[in-house]
Amino acid sequence: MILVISLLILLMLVAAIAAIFFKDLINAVIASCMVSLIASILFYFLQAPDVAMAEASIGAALVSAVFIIAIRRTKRYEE
Amino acid sequence: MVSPVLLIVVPLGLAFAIPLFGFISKRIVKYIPIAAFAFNLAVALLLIPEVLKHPIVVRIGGFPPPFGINLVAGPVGVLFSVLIAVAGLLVAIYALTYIKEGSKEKYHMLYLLLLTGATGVVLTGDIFNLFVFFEILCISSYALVAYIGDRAGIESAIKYLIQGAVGSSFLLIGIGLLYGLFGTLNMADLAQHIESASPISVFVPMVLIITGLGIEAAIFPLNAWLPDAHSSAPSSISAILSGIAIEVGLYAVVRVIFTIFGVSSIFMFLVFLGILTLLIGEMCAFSQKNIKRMLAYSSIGQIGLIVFAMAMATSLAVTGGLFQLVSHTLGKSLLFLAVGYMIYRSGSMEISSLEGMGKRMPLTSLAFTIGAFSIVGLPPFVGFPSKFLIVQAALAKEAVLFTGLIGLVLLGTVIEGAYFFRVVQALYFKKGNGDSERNEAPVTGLIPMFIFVTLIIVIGIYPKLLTDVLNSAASEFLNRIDYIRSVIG
Amino acid sequence: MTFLHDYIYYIGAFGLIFIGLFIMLVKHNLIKVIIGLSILETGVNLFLIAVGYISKGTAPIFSNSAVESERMVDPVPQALVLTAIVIGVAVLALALSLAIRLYHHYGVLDLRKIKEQRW
Amino acid sequence: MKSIISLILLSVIALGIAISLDKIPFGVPKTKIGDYYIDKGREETGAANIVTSVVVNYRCFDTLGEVTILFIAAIGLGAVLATRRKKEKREIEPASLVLYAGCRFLFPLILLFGAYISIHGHLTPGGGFQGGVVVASAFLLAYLGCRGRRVSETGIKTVESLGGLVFIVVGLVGLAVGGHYFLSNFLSKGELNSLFSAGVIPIIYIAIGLKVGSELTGVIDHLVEESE
Repeated sequence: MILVISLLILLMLVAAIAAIFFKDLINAVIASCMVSLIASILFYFLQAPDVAMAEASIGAALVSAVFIIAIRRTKRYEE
Repeated sequence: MVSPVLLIVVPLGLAFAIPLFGFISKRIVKYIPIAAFAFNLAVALLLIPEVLKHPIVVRIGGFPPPFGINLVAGPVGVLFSVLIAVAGLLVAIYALTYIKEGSKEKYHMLYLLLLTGATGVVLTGDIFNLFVFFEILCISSYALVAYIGDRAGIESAIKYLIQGAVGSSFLLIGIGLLYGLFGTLNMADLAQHIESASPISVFVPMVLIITGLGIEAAIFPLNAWLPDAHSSAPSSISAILSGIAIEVGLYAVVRVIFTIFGVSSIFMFLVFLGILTLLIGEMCAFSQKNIKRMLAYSSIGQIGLIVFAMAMATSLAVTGGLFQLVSHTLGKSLLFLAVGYMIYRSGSMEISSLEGMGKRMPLTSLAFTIGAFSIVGLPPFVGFPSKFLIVQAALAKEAVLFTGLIGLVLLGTVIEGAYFFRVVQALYFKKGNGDSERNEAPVTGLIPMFIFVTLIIVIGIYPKLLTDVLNSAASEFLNRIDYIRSVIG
Repeated sequence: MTFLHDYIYYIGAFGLIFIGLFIMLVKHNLIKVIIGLSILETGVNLFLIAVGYISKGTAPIFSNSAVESERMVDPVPQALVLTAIVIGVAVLALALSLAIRLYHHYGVLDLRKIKEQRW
Repeated sequence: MKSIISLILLSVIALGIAISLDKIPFGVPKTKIGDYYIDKGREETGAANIVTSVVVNYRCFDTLGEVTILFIAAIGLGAVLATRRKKEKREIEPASLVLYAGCRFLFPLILLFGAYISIHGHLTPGGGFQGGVVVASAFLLAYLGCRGRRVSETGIKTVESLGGLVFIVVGLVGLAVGGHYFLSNFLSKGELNSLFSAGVIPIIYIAIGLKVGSELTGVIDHLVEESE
């Protein structure tokens, strides 16, 4: 169990670091969306189902949608 | 008996109801903030006599303090509530005709919510609740700074937002650490247990929380956002940001240091930080050509002076600091209000474009002059007794160090005088190159300025009007044992 | 193994916090900075929940069938995080709308090029 | 260069926090408040979900502040984006048939799910916030699938205001009748684990659900409108 969790956390940190390096902002948003999604799984493991639900619906879905709308309105690539 | 919770709930309810009022008539919307703050002022004034005897502790939902959220309406809370209600009421009257562009309904909602957040911060007795109200205050100020929607406004709003958001994350981490250490969020309960932990583990949350709150309070290394935000907001909002928002931030810092942590070891550090903030603010203000930026930097200087006074932590000094805070709110709000219409008439924020305004707008210029004299600290205005009290408190310390520091404070005052007199001189003794016919601010602009001027002169001549409240407010800050006892029982 | 068990959540949470802060300090693209802010907020939330966790606890929800002798995790941090998540999304939405307006004005999102205001 | 300085700064902060974290061991009970809520929460509030009883009853003032913050964000977003709205109408490319039909089919189901989550907040995980977000995501889907359809702004504003007012009015009624405490739980607690229990909690959660749903819909509406 603890190994699965460690692996998830590792994956989450890798996704967060990947968000630093992506030049395509859509990719960076997907990476940060993945961070939220894994965080929501971790909330579930930490016995916080309410928070897991909120994080999955807000952090992973809604925020990413808002980000993508904003990127569509501005510029997609970071120079 | 009136409950202090009404101070927060009634404006909040009115703000929620503004869209509904907007369906009935677009014109009544702008009178709602006036109604809300008139109500708040009445409630807060009614509370004063009772609060001076003993603080009122309100349990939200009826749960006893460590388990539910509670409001503590002590002398400090009520003093700040009165201040917020007075400034809110007068600036709302000013905004009746001043705000012409954009979506007015949204402006009035955000304005009402900003000051509700400020009232919540000063009344709450729970640290997470303080965070929530602090966010209300901050987020509505981000939106209001961007309200005009020009380049400068959007740019400074985004700067302000990013720094503010990092600050609130720090604050939240600090609160999380405190909860992990003590298992409670009530400020009195935290204060009770704070000594049971080792100083080193308490130090980190303290630094994080003070950093988070200090960004809003504009203490020296954290105030990069302030001049931009204050100068590019609409003038009515600049008056509130300078007169209320940073003071409330400062209140939160002082409350956390004095009541929750009760540490005396960092006071010396804060004394120097205050002096540094004062000198940097005044120097930068001196070199500005833009009048609103000059006033914004002058606010930083004044905040430095208040931090200096508070950090001396004697009864006299804290009274002086609070008095200075009141006088700064009155003076700086008046200055921004007066400048608002001058900029509107001349079409530019440069000091040079204000030349000859003494003839074009005599009453507004007079109001500006009185505000400037009060900020500098000339008698018979309110700035004089407050600054005098701080000097007295520093001399009462009877240490060479403090005598030296008070020299620096006086140096700051001299710089302050120099740049304010420069503006006053431009107003009266230089000939403007535009038209010189009289074009006074409208009545709704003049009434609030007139009331501010009256308050400044009346309190300046009879400082005794405030002495009772200020003294008991200072003792509420300094006696944390009494605070804990009045909340926990 | 005990090290992992004791610290892995803290490492994850503060890892996110520092990566978020790093992005905000180093990157110049405004959208990137806001992504950093979102990662920072997720980290703070994870930290708060980790503080409230109790080993072998169950979620703080009573149901008819549950055995009541079990220990429950602390509900307070969960309530705080629910609040913090909503505050976070409010700040993010406002920041993104400001970014859109800034792009209207300047045509770039690079913070180095947006320097109308002097310090 | 800048990144090196940032890294040094961050490691100093990390060191400080590590020292403080040493006193906060993971997985060990640390709090008396949480225990109190778990022991007394069911009697005092009547909710089976203790997180709900904390959010809506013990710490309801935070929740009031929180919906206010979302309200501010929605207004602020409108104020920032709406100042110079383009009036021109552009041809909107319709979505593909599959997406359109899927959205038509899913939209009511998602709304129903959101309502379910909001109403059962005191019994199962979830509540007004989660339900509100689900409702808002239904509208997001509608914007993707049925382009050109708009929710009326008046409707959003009305629901938003009414949701907030219900919250405040429930609180003020509590102040008037429930032993002089704002937001006290003055209705009967009912039987644990039944839908009509926990006094004012379901009412407040429905109000929050409506408010959060309409606010987030408003946020999405403003952003989408601007981007077309």
